[in-house]
Amino acid sequence: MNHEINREMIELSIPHRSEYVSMIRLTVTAIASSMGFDIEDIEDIKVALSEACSNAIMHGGCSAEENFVVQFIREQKRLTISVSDFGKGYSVQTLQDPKLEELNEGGLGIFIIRSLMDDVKIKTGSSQGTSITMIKNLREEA
Amino acid sequence: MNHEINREMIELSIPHRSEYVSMIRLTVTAIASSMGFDIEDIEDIKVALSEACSNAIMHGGCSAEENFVVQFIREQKRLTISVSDFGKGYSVQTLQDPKLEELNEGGLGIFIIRSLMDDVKIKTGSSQGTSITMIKNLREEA
Amino acid sequence: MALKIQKSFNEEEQLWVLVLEGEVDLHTAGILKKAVNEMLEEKKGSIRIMGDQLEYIDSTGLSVFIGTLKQLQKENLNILVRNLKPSIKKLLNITGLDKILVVEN
Amino acid sequence: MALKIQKSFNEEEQLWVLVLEGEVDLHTAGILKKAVNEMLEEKKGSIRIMGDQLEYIDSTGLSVFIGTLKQLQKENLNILVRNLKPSIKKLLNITGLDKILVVEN
Ligand SMILES: Nc1ncnc2c1ncn2[C@@H]1O[C@H](COP(=O)(O)OP(=O)(O)O)[C@@H](O)[C@H]1O
Ligand SMILES: Nc1ncnc2c1ncn2[C@@H]1O[C@H](COP(=O)(O)OP(=O)(O)O)[C@@H](O)[C@H]1O
Repeated sequence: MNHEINREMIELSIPHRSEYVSMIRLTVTAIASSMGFDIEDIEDIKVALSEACSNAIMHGGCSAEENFVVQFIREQKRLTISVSDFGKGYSVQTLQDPKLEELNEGGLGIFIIRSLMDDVKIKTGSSQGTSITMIKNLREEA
Repeated sequence: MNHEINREMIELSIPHRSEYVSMIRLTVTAIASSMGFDIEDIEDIKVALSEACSNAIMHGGCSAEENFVVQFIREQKRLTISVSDFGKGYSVQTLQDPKLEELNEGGLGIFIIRSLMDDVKIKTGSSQGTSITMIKNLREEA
Repeated sequence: MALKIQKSFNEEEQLWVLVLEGEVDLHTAGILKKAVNEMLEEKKGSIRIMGDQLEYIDSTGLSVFIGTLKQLQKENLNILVRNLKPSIKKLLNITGLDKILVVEN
Repeated sequence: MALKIQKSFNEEEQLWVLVLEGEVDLHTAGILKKAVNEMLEEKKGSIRIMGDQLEYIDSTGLSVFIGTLKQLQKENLNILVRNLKPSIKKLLNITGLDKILVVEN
Protein backbone atom coordinates (compact mmCIF):
# COMPACT_ATOMS: atom_id res chain seq x y z
CA MET A 1 0.00 0.00 0.00
CA ASN A 2 2.93 2.31 0.49
CA HIS A 3 3.78 3.21 -3.05
CA GLU A 4 4.14 6.86 -3.95
CA ILE A 5 0.90 8.45 -4.98
CA ASN A 6 0.93 11.95 -6.26
CA ARG A 7 -2.75 12.52 -6.62
CA GLU A 8 -5.62 10.15 -7.06
CA MET A 9 -9.26 10.96 -7.59
CA ILE A 10 -12.24 8.84 -6.67
CA GLU A 11 -15.70 10.00 -7.58
CA LEU A 12 -19.09 8.77 -6.49
CA SER A 13 -22.40 9.83 -8.00
CA ILE A 14 -25.37 8.98 -5.78
CA PRO A 15 -29.14 9.51 -5.77
CA HIS A 16 -30.56 12.11 -3.37
CA ARG A 17 -31.68 9.47 -0.86
CA SER A 18 -30.83 9.10 2.81
CA GLU A 19 -30.29 5.38 2.48
CA TYR A 20 -26.99 6.01 0.69
CA VAL A 21 -25.29 8.09 3.38
CA SER A 22 -24.10 5.01 5.26
CA MET A 23 -22.62 3.59 2.05
CA ILE A 24 -20.70 6.81 1.52
CA ARG A 25 -19.32 6.45 5.05
CA LEU A 26 -18.09 2.96 4.19
CA THR A 27 -16.32 4.32 1.14
CA VAL A 28 -14.58 7.16 2.94
CA THR A 29 -13.58 4.85 5.78
CA ALA A 30 -11.82 2.60 3.29
CA ILE A 31 -10.07 5.52 1.63
CA ALA A 32 -9.04 7.30 4.82
CA SER A 33 -7.78 4.21 6.60
CA SER A 34 -5.67 3.12 3.66
CA MET A 35 -4.15 6.62 3.66
CA GLY A 36 -3.09 6.11 7.26
CA PHE A 37 -5.54 8.38 9.10
CA ASP A 38 -6.07 7.28 12.70
CA ILE A 39 -9.43 6.27 14.18
CA GLU A 40 -10.20 9.70 15.59
CA ASP A 41 -9.54 11.43 12.27
CA ILE A 42 -11.55 8.83 10.39
CA GLU A 43 -14.53 9.44 12.67
CA ASP A 44 -14.19 13.20 12.11
CA ILE A 45 -14.13 12.70 8.36
CA LYS A 46 -17.12 10.33 8.43
CA VAL A 47 -19.22 12.81 10.39
CA ALA A 48 -18.22 15.83 8.28
CA LEU A 49 -18.92 14.00 5.03
CA SER A 50 -22.26 12.69 6.30
CA GLU A 51 -23.30 16.22 7.31
CA ALA A 52 -22.50 17.49 3.83
CA CYS A 53 -24.37 14.63 2.16
CA SER A 54 -27.37 15.06 4.49
CA ASN A 55 -27.49 18.72 3.49
CA ALA A 56 -27.37 17.89 -0.21
CA ILE A 57 -30.19 15.37 0.27
CA MET A 58 -32.35 17.44 2.65
CA HIS A 59 -31.81 20.97 1.43
CA GLY A 60 -30.73 20.59 -2.19
CA GLY A 61 -34.33 20.36 -3.27
CA CYS A 62 -33.58 17.65 -5.82
CA SER A 63 -35.75 14.63 -6.49
CA ALA A 64 -34.59 11.13 -5.60
CA GLU A 65 -34.02 10.43 -9.29
CA GLU A 66 -31.32 13.09 -9.48
CA ASN A 67 -27.78 12.47 -8.28
CA PHE A 68 -25.22 14.42 -6.32
CA VAL A 69 -21.48 13.91 -6.53
CA VAL A 70 -18.87 13.16 -3.90
CA GLN A 71 -15.29 13.58 -5.01
CA PHE A 72 -12.28 12.41 -3.04
CA ILE A 73 -8.83 13.71 -3.88
CA ARG A 74 -6.15 11.68 -2.24
CA GLU A 75 -2.72 13.21 -1.93
CA GLN A 76 0.33 12.15 0.04
CA LYS A 77 -0.52 14.19 3.12
CA ARG A 78 -4.15 15.16 2.81
CA LEU A 79 -7.61 14.13 1.76
CA THR A 80 -9.85 16.64 0.01
CA ILE A 81 -13.55 15.84 -0.21
CA SER A 82 -16.14 17.78 -2.19
CA VAL A 83 -19.88 17.24 -2.09
CA SER A 84 -21.70 18.89 -4.97
CA ASP A 85 -25.39 19.01 -5.67
CA PHE A 86 -27.18 20.68 -8.53
CA GLY A 87 -30.03 21.93 -6.40
CA LYS A 88 -31.36 25.23 -5.27
CA GLY A 89 -28.37 26.60 -3.40
CA TYR A 90 -28.56 29.12 -0.55
CA SER A 91 -26.94 32.21 0.79
CA VAL A 92 -23.90 31.44 2.95
CA GLN A 93 -24.04 34.98 4.38
CA THR A 94 -27.21 34.18 6.26
CA LEU A 95 -25.62 31.20 8.07
CA GLN A 96 -25.35 31.75 11.81
CA ASP A 97 -23.50 29.85 14.46
CA PRO A 98 -25.89 27.52 16.24
CA LYS A 99 -27.48 28.78 19.46
CA LEU A 100 -27.82 25.59 21.38
CA GLU A 101 -29.02 27.28 24.58
CA GLU A 102 -32.19 28.16 22.69
CA LEU A 103 -32.54 24.49 21.79
CA ASN A 104 -32.72 25.08 18.07
CA GLU A 105 -32.84 21.75 16.32
CA GLY A 106 -31.24 22.94 13.12
CA GLY A 107 -28.13 24.72 12.00
CA LEU A 108 -25.55 22.33 13.45
CA GLY A 109 -24.31 20.66 10.27
CA ILE A 110 -21.98 23.23 8.78
CA PHE A 111 -20.76 24.26 12.22
CA ILE A 112 -19.76 20.63 12.89
CA ILE A 113 -18.05 20.32 9.51
CA ARG A 114 -15.99 23.45 10.20
CA SER A 115 -15.05 22.14 13.65
CA LEU A 116 -13.92 18.72 12.47
CA MET A 117 -12.10 19.50 9.22
CA ASP A 118 -8.92 21.52 8.69
CA ASP A 119 -10.23 23.67 5.87
CA VAL A 120 -13.75 24.17 4.50
CA LYS A 121 -14.96 26.13 1.50
CA ILE A 122 -18.54 26.52 0.32
CA LYS A 123 -19.54 27.59 -3.17
CA THR A 124 -23.25 28.15 -3.51
CA GLY A 125 -25.82 30.60 -4.67
CA SER A 126 -29.45 30.76 -5.59
CA SER A 127 -30.17 28.02 -8.20
CA GLN A 128 -26.47 27.41 -8.78
CA GLY A 129 -26.31 24.27 -6.70
CA THR A 130 -23.96 23.87 -3.79
CA SER A 131 -20.44 22.54 -3.55
CA ILE A 132 -18.73 22.17 -0.21
CA THR A 133 -15.03 21.27 -0.16
CA MET A 134 -13.33 20.08 3.00
CA ILE A 135 -9.76 19.10 3.71
CA LYS A 136 -8.27 16.85 6.37
CA ASN A 137 -4.48 16.80 6.73
CA LEU A 138 -2.60 13.71 7.80
CA ARG A 139 -0.94 14.44 11.12
CA GLU A 140 2.81 14.16 11.28
CA GLU A 141 3.99 11.10 13.17
CA ALA A 142 5.17 12.04 16.66
CA MET B 1 -36.24 1.11 2.78
CA ASN B 2 -39.20 -0.27 0.94
CA HIS B 3 -40.35 2.70 -1.02
CA GLU B 4 -40.93 2.27 -4.72
CA ILE B 5 -37.85 2.83 -6.79
CA ASN B 6 -38.16 2.78 -10.51
CA ARG B 7 -34.55 3.12 -11.45
CA GLU B 8 -31.60 4.52 -9.57
CA MET B 9 -28.07 4.93 -10.78
CA ILE B 10 -24.91 4.93 -8.68
CA GLU B 11 -21.60 5.57 -10.36
CA LEU B 12 -18.08 5.14 -9.07
CA SER B 13 -14.95 6.36 -10.82
CA ILE B 14 -11.77 4.74 -9.48
CA PRO B 15 -8.04 4.73 -10.27
CA HIS B 16 -6.60 1.65 -11.99
CA ARG B 17 -5.17 0.26 -8.76
CA SER B 18 -5.71 -3.11 -7.11
CA GLU B 19 -6.09 -1.53 -3.69
CA TYR B 20 -9.54 -0.25 -4.64
CA VAL B 21 -11.14 -3.57 -5.56
CA SER B 22 -12.02 -4.32 -1.93
CA MET B 23 -13.65 -0.90 -1.58
CA ILE B 24 -15.78 -1.62 -4.64
CA ARG B 25 -16.88 -4.87 -3.00
CA LEU B 26 -17.99 -2.92 0.07
CA THR B 27 -20.03 -0.62 -2.13
CA VAL B 28 -21.78 -3.38 -4.03
CA THR B 29 -22.45 -5.31 -0.84
CA ALA B 30 -24.27 -2.27 0.57
CA ILE B 31 -26.29 -1.81 -2.61
CA ALA B 32 -27.16 -5.47 -3.11
CA SER B 33 -28.13 -6.13 0.49
CA SER B 34 -30.39 -3.10 0.66
CA MET B 35 -32.08 -4.41 -2.49
CA GLY B 36 -32.84 -7.66 -0.71
CA PHE B 37 -30.39 -10.04 -2.39
CA ASP B 38 -29.53 -13.01 -0.18
CA ILE B 39 -26.04 -13.87 1.02
CA GLU B 40 -25.35 -16.34 -1.78
CA ASP B 41 -26.35 -13.86 -4.48
CA ILE B 42 -24.34 -11.09 -2.83
CA GLU B 43 -21.24 -13.28 -2.86
CA ASP B 44 -21.82 -14.08 -6.54
CA ILE B 45 -22.13 -10.39 -7.34
CA LYS B 46 -19.01 -9.49 -5.32
CA VAL B 47 -16.91 -12.08 -7.14
CA ALA B 48 -18.23 -11.18 -10.61
CA LEU B 49 -17.67 -7.47 -10.05
CA SER B 50 -14.20 -8.05 -8.64
CA GLU B 51 -13.29 -10.14 -11.69
CA ALA B 52 -14.39 -7.36 -14.01
CA CYS B 53 -12.49 -4.73 -12.02
CA SER B 54 -9.36 -6.90 -11.86
CA ASN B 55 -9.50 -7.21 -15.64
CA ALA B 56 -9.85 -3.46 -16.10
CA ILE B 57 -6.87 -2.91 -13.79
CA MET B 58 -4.67 -5.74 -15.09
CA HIS B 59 -5.47 -5.84 -18.77
CA GLY B 60 -6.79 -2.36 -19.57
CA GLY B 61 -3.26 -1.08 -19.97
CA CYS B 62 -4.05 2.21 -18.24
CA SER B 63 -1.80 3.99 -15.80
CA ALA B 64 -2.69 4.30 -12.12
CA GLU B 65 -3.50 7.96 -12.66
CA GLU B 66 -6.33 7.07 -15.04
CA ASN B 67 -9.74 5.98 -13.80
CA PHE B 68 -12.24 3.37 -14.77
CA VAL B 69 -15.97 3.55 -14.08
CA VAL B 70 -18.33 1.19 -12.30
CA GLN B 71 -22.01 1.89 -12.80
CA PHE B 72 -24.80 0.30 -10.80
CA ILE B 73 -28.36 0.46 -12.06
CA ARG B 74 -30.80 -0.50 -9.40
CA GLU B 75 -34.26 -1.52 -10.46
CA GLN B 76 -37.10 -3.14 -8.57
CA LYS B 77 -36.15 -6.68 -9.51
CA ARG B 78 -32.60 -6.55 -10.79
CA LEU B 79 -29.18 -5.02 -10.43
CA THR B 80 -27.22 -4.14 -13.54
CA ILE B 81 -23.51 -3.47 -13.14
CA SER B 82 -21.18 -2.14 -15.84
CA VAL B 83 -17.41 -1.87 -15.56
CA SER B 84 -15.89 0.37 -18.23
CA ASP B 85 -12.28 1.18 -18.86
CA PHE B 86 -10.79 3.39 -21.53
CA GLY B 87 -7.87 1.09 -22.19
CA LYS B 88 -6.64 -1.02 -25.02
CA GLY B 89 -9.57 -3.40 -25.43
CA TYR B 90 -9.30 -6.92 -26.86
CA SER B 91 -10.98 -9.33 -29.16
CA VAL B 92 -13.80 -11.27 -27.51
CA GLN B 93 -13.77 -13.80 -30.35
CA THR B 94 -10.43 -15.15 -29.19
CA LEU B 95 -11.72 -15.90 -25.67
CA GLN B 96 -11.74 -19.59 -24.90
CA ASP B 97 -13.28 -21.52 -22.07
CA PRO B 98 -10.64 -22.28 -19.48
CA LYS B 99 -8.90 -25.65 -19.67
CA LEU B 100 -8.26 -26.34 -16.07
CA GLU B 101 -6.95 -29.86 -16.65
CA GLU B 102 -3.96 -28.23 -18.34
CA LEU B 103 -3.47 -26.10 -15.24
CA ASN B 104 -3.58 -22.80 -17.07
CA GLU B 105 -3.42 -20.03 -14.55
CA GLY B 106 -5.30 -17.49 -16.66
CA GLY B 107 -8.58 -17.20 -18.44
CA LEU B 108 -10.91 -17.89 -15.51
CA GLY B 109 -12.28 -14.39 -14.92
CA ILE B 110 -14.86 -13.99 -17.67
CA PHE B 111 -15.87 -17.64 -17.38
CA ILE B 112 -16.62 -17.07 -13.68
CA ILE B 113 -18.56 -13.88 -14.40
CA ARG B 114 -20.74 -15.71 -16.94
CA SER B 115 -21.33 -18.54 -14.48
CA LEU B 116 -22.36 -16.31 -11.58
CA MET B 117 -24.46 -13.62 -13.27
CA ASP B 118 -27.76 -13.99 -15.10
CA ASP B 119 -26.79 -12.02 -18.18
CA VAL B 120 -23.42 -10.73 -19.37
CA LYS B 121 -22.53 -8.53 -22.32
CA ILE B 122 -19.08 -7.37 -23.36
CA LYS B 123 -18.38 -4.41 -25.61
CA THR B 124 -14.75 -4.09 -26.53
CA GLY B 125 -12.40 -3.70 -29.44
CA SER B 126 -8.85 -2.70 -30.18
CA SER B 127 -8.16 0.72 -28.53
CA GLN B 128 -11.87 1.29 -27.85
CA GLY B 129 -11.71 0.40 -24.20
CA THR B 130 -13.84 -2.32 -22.67
CA SER B 131 -17.24 -2.28 -21.08
CA ILE B 132 -18.70 -5.37 -19.47
CA THR B 133 -22.32 -5.30 -18.33
CA MET B 134 -23.73 -7.93 -16.02
CA ILE B 135 -27.18 -8.44 -14.59
CA LYS B 136 -28.34 -10.25 -11.47
CA ASN B 137 -32.07 -10.77 -11.01
CA LEU B 138 -33.71 -10.79 -7.61
CA ARG B 139 -35.18 -14.24 -7.04
CA GLU B 140 -38.87 -14.48 -6.46
CA GLU B 141 -39.78 -15.28 -2.88
CA ALA B 142 -40.75 -18.90 -2.52
CA MET C 1 -25.61 -0.88 9.36
CA ALA C 2 -28.99 0.17 10.57
CA LEU C 3 -30.24 1.28 13.96
CA LYS C 4 -31.71 -0.98 16.63
CA ILE C 5 -33.52 0.51 19.59
CA GLN C 6 -34.42 -1.14 22.90
CA LYS C 7 -36.48 0.78 25.41
CA SER C 8 -37.57 -0.09 28.93
CA PHE C 9 -38.79 1.87 31.92
CA ASN C 10 -36.61 1.56 35.01
CA GLU C 11 -39.13 1.70 37.90
CA GLU C 12 -36.48 2.12 40.57
CA GLU C 13 -34.91 5.22 39.09
CA GLN C 14 -38.15 6.28 37.41
CA LEU C 15 -36.57 6.88 34.03
CA TRP C 16 -36.56 5.47 30.54
CA VAL C 17 -33.53 3.47 29.46
CA LEU C 18 -32.87 3.62 25.75
CA VAL C 19 -30.26 1.28 24.29
CA LEU C 20 -29.09 2.46 20.87
CA GLU C 21 -27.25 -0.02 18.67
CA GLY C 22 -25.83 0.96 15.32
CA GLU C 23 -25.91 4.24 13.48
CA VAL C 24 -28.10 7.31 13.80
CA ASP C 25 -27.96 9.32 10.60
CA LEU C 26 -30.37 11.00 8.20
CA HIS C 27 -31.81 7.62 7.30
CA THR C 28 -32.41 6.33 10.82
CA ALA C 29 -33.02 9.51 12.86
CA GLY C 30 -36.73 9.26 12.10
CA ILE C 31 -36.93 5.85 13.78
CA LEU C 32 -35.25 7.28 16.88
CA LYS C 33 -37.63 10.23 16.95
CA LYS C 34 -40.62 7.94 16.67
CA ALA C 35 -39.38 5.66 19.45
CA VAL C 36 -38.77 8.59 21.79
CA ASN C 37 -42.15 10.14 21.08
CA GLU C 38 -43.91 6.84 21.77
CA MET C 39 -42.06 6.48 25.07
CA LEU C 40 -42.94 9.94 26.26
CA GLU C 41 -46.57 9.51 25.25
CA GLU C 42 -46.75 6.32 27.26
CA LYS C 43 -45.08 7.90 30.29
CA LYS C 44 -43.26 11.15 30.88
CA GLY C 45 -39.80 10.64 32.34
CA SER C 46 -36.12 11.41 31.95
CA ILE C 47 -34.30 9.29 29.38
CA ARG C 48 -30.98 7.54 29.87
CA ILE C 49 -29.27 6.70 26.60
CA MET C 50 -26.91 3.71 26.73
CA GLY C 51 -24.21 4.35 24.15
CA ASP C 52 -22.12 1.15 24.44
CA GLN C 53 -23.20 -0.01 21.02
CA LEU C 54 -23.92 3.32 19.39
CA GLU C 55 -21.38 3.34 16.57
CA TYR C 56 -22.23 6.60 14.92
CA ILE C 57 -24.34 9.71 15.30
CA ASP C 58 -24.35 13.08 13.57
CA SER C 59 -26.39 16.28 13.69
CA THR C 60 -29.49 14.53 12.37
CA GLY C 61 -29.46 12.42 15.56
CA LEU C 62 -28.39 15.26 17.85
CA SER C 63 -31.39 17.22 16.58
CA VAL C 64 -33.66 14.48 17.90
CA PHE C 65 -32.00 14.81 21.31
CA ILE C 66 -32.40 18.59 21.22
CA GLY C 67 -36.07 18.39 20.25
CA THR C 68 -36.66 15.88 23.04
CA LEU C 69 -34.80 18.05 25.58
CA LYS C 70 -37.10 20.92 24.69
CA GLN C 71 -40.10 18.76 25.66
CA LEU C 72 -38.46 17.33 28.78
CA GLN C 73 -37.11 20.56 30.23
CA LYS C 74 -40.64 21.93 30.54
CA GLU C 75 -41.28 19.22 33.12
CA ASN C 76 -37.86 19.46 34.73
CA LEU C 77 -36.83 16.18 33.15
CA ASN C 78 -33.59 15.54 31.27
CA ILE C 79 -31.58 13.30 28.95
CA LEU C 80 -28.71 11.34 30.50
CA VAL C 81 -26.06 9.67 28.35
CA ARG C 82 -23.79 6.84 29.38
CA ASN C 83 -20.85 4.94 27.85
CA LEU C 84 -20.51 7.00 24.70
CA LYS C 85 -17.61 6.40 22.32
CA PRO C 86 -14.90 9.10 22.37
CA SER C 87 -15.86 10.34 18.88
CA ILE C 88 -19.44 10.88 20.03
CA LYS C 89 -18.35 12.62 23.24
CA LYS C 90 -16.27 14.89 21.06
CA LEU C 91 -19.33 15.80 19.04
CA LEU C 92 -21.34 16.67 22.17
CA ASN C 93 -18.40 18.78 23.28
CA ILE C 94 -18.05 20.66 20.00
CA THR C 95 -21.73 21.48 19.87
CA GLY C 96 -21.98 22.31 23.59
CA LEU C 97 -24.68 19.70 24.00
CA ASP C 98 -22.65 18.16 26.85
CA LYS C 99 -23.53 21.22 28.93
CA ILE C 100 -27.26 20.76 28.40
CA LEU C 101 -27.78 17.06 28.80
CA VAL C 102 -26.17 14.98 31.55
CA VAL C 103 -23.04 13.03 30.60
CA GLU C 104 -22.86 10.33 33.26
CA ASN C 105 -19.27 9.31 32.65
CA MET D 1 -9.92 -6.09 4.86
CA ALA D 2 -6.52 -7.41 4.04
CA LEU D 3 -5.08 -10.92 4.05
CA LYS D 4 -3.30 -12.58 6.96
CA ILE D 5 -1.35 -15.78 6.43
CA GLN D 6 -0.15 -18.29 9.02
CA LYS D 7 2.00 -21.19 7.92
CA SER D 8 3.36 -24.13 9.85
CA PHE D 9 4.69 -27.56 8.93
CA ASN D 10 2.76 -30.47 10.42
CA GLU D 11 5.47 -33.08 11.08
CA GLU D 12 2.99 -35.86 11.81
CA GLU D 13 1.14 -35.62 8.51
CA GLN D 14 4.21 -34.25 6.70
CA LEU D 15 2.37 -31.35 5.12
CA TRP D 16 2.18 -27.59 5.25
CA VAL D 17 -0.82 -26.05 7.00
CA LEU D 18 -1.74 -22.65 5.65
CA VAL D 19 -4.32 -20.61 7.54
CA LEU D 20 -5.79 -17.86 5.37
CA GLU D 21 -7.64 -15.05 7.09
CA GLY D 22 -9.37 -12.29 5.15
CA GLU D 23 -9.58 -11.71 1.43
CA VAL D 24 -7.54 -12.94 -1.50
CA ASP D 25 -8.00 -10.62 -4.44
CA LEU D 26 -5.89 -8.84 -7.04
CA HIS D 27 -4.33 -6.76 -4.28
CA THR D 28 -3.41 -9.59 -1.92
CA ALA D 29 -2.83 -12.57 -4.25
CA GLY D 30 0.83 -11.58 -4.54
CA ILE D 31 1.32 -12.00 -0.79
CA LEU D 32 -0.20 -15.48 -0.97
CA LYS D 33 2.03 -16.44 -3.89
CA LYS D 34 5.13 -15.24 -2.05
CA ALA D 35 4.19 -17.13 1.13
CA VAL D 36 3.60 -20.36 -0.79
CA ASN D 37 6.84 -20.06 -2.73
CA GLU D 38 8.83 -19.50 0.46
CA MET D 39 7.22 -22.53 2.06
CA LEU D 40 8.01 -24.80 -0.86
CA GLU D 41 11.57 -23.54 -1.05
CA GLU D 42 12.05 -24.33 2.61
CA LYS D 43 10.52 -27.78 2.27
CA LYS D 44 8.58 -29.56 -0.45
CA GLY D 45 5.23 -30.89 0.76
CA SER D 46 1.52 -30.96 0.19
CA ILE D 47 -0.37 -27.94 1.45
CA ARG D 48 -3.55 -27.96 3.50
CA ILE D 49 -5.43 -24.69 3.30
CA MET D 50 -7.59 -23.90 6.32
CA GLY D 51 -10.51 -21.83 5.07
CA ASP D 52 -12.38 -21.11 8.33
CA GLN D 53 -11.51 -17.46 8.18
CA LEU D 54 -11.10 -17.03 4.45
CA GLU D 55 -13.82 -14.53 3.68
CA TYR D 56 -13.28 -14.04 -0.02
CA ILE D 57 -11.30 -15.35 -2.96
CA ASP D 58 -11.59 -14.89 -6.70
CA SER D 59 -9.73 -16.00 -9.83
CA THR D 60 -6.64 -14.01 -8.86
CA GLY D 61 -6.34 -16.26 -5.80
CA LEU D 62 -7.40 -19.44 -7.59
CA SER D 63 -4.60 -18.79 -10.10
CA VAL D 64 -2.10 -18.97 -7.26
CA PHE D 65 -3.54 -22.37 -6.29
CA ILE D 66 -3.32 -23.56 -9.90
CA GLY D 67 0.27 -22.39 -10.30
CA THR D 68 1.18 -24.14 -7.07
CA LEU D 69 -0.61 -27.34 -8.10
CA LYS D 70 1.47 -27.38 -11.26
CA GLN D 71 4.65 -27.40 -9.13
CA LEU D 72 3.31 -29.90 -6.62
CA GLN D 73 1.89 -32.45 -9.06
CA LYS D 74 5.36 -33.04 -10.50
CA GLU D 75 6.32 -34.50 -7.14
CA ASN D 76 3.01 -36.26 -6.55
CA LEU D 77 2.05 -33.71 -3.94
CA ASN D 78 -1.27 -31.88 -3.73
CA ILE D 79 -3.31 -29.04 -2.27
CA LEU D 80 -5.94 -29.95 0.31
CA VAL D 81 -8.65 -27.51 1.35
CA ARG D 82 -10.69 -27.61 4.53
CA ASN D 83 -13.62 -25.67 6.03
CA LEU D 84 -14.29 -23.45 3.05
CA LYS D 85 -17.32 -21.15 3.03
CA PRO D 86 -20.16 -22.24 0.72
CA SER D 87 -19.52 -19.36 -1.69
CA ILE D 88 -15.90 -20.44 -2.09
CA LYS D 89 -16.85 -24.09 -2.55
CA LYS D 90 -19.21 -22.94 -5.26
CA LEU D 91 -16.35 -21.19 -7.03
CA LEU D 92 -14.18 -24.33 -6.93
CA ASN D 93 -17.12 -26.27 -8.31
CA ILE D 94 -17.82 -23.84 -11.17
CA THR D 95 -14.20 -23.82 -12.25
CA GLY D 96 -13.76 -27.58 -11.79
CA LEU D 97 -10.88 -26.94 -9.41
CA ASP D 98 -12.61 -29.17 -6.85
CA LYS D 99 -11.76 -32.12 -9.09
CA ILE D 100 -8.06 -31.30 -9.12
CA LEU D 101 -7.31 -30.37 -5.54
CA VAL D 102 -8.62 -32.32 -2.54
CA VAL D 103 -11.69 -30.92 -0.81
CA GLU D 104 -11.52 -32.49 2.64
CA ASN D 105 -15.10 -31.73 3.66
N1 LIG E 1 -26.63 21.62 -0.09
C1 LIG E 1 -27.46 22.61 0.33
N2 LIG E 1 -28.42 23.10 -0.50
C2 LIG E 1 -29.26 24.09 -0.09
N3 LIG E 1 -29.20 24.65 1.13
C3 LIG E 1 -28.28 24.21 2.01
C4 LIG E 1 -27.36 23.17 1.66
N4 LIG E 1 -26.56 22.96 2.73
C5 LIG E 1 -26.93 23.80 3.69
N5 LIG E 1 -27.98 24.57 3.27
C6 LIG E 1 -28.67 25.64 4.03
O1 LIG E 1 -27.86 25.97 5.15
C7 LIG E 1 -28.59 25.79 6.36
C8 LIG E 1 -27.66 25.34 7.47
O2 LIG E 1 -27.21 24.05 7.25
P1 LIG E 1 -26.63 23.18 8.44
O3 LIG E 1 -25.65 23.99 9.20
O4 LIG E 1 -26.14 21.90 7.91
O5 LIG E 1 -27.87 22.93 9.42
P2 LIG E 1 -29.25 22.14 9.16
O6 LIG E 1 -29.00 21.22 8.02
O7 LIG E 1 -29.49 21.45 10.44
O8 LIG E 1 -30.25 23.20 8.88
C9 LIG E 1 -29.67 24.80 6.02
O9 LIG E 1 -30.78 24.91 6.88
C10 LIG E 1 -30.00 25.17 4.58
O10 LIG E 1 -30.88 26.25 4.53
N1 LIG F 1 -10.77 -4.88 -19.53
C1 LIG F 1 -9.96 -5.57 -20.39
N2 LIG F 1 -9.09 -4.91 -21.19
C2 LIG F 1 -8.28 -5.59 -22.04
N3 LIG F 1 -8.27 -6.93 -22.14
C3 LIG F 1 -9.10 -7.65 -21.37
C4 LIG F 1 -9.99 -7.01 -20.45
N4 LIG F 1 -10.72 -7.97 -19.82
C5 LIG F 1 -10.30 -9.14 -20.33
N5 LIG F 1 -9.33 -8.97 -21.25
C6 LIG F 1 -8.66 -10.02 -22.04
O1 LIG F 1 -9.40 -11.23 -21.94
C7 LIG F 1 -8.58 -12.27 -21.40
C8 LIG F 1 -9.40 -13.21 -20.54
O2 LIG F 1 -9.80 -12.56 -19.33
P1 LIG F 1 -10.23 -13.42 -18.09
O3 LIG F 1 -11.21 -14.45 -18.52
O4 LIG F 1 -10.69 -12.49 -17.03
O5 LIG F 1 -8.93 -14.18 -17.60
P2 LIG F 1 -7.54 -13.62 -17.07
O6 LIG F 1 -7.78 -12.24 -16.57
O7 LIG F 1 -7.15 -14.55 -16.01
O8 LIG F 1 -6.60 -13.65 -18.24
C9 LIG F 1 -7.48 -11.55 -20.66
O9 LIG F 1 -6.32 -12.33 -20.58
C10 LIG F 1 -7.27 -10.32 -21.52
O10 LIG F 1 -6.45 -10.59 -22.62
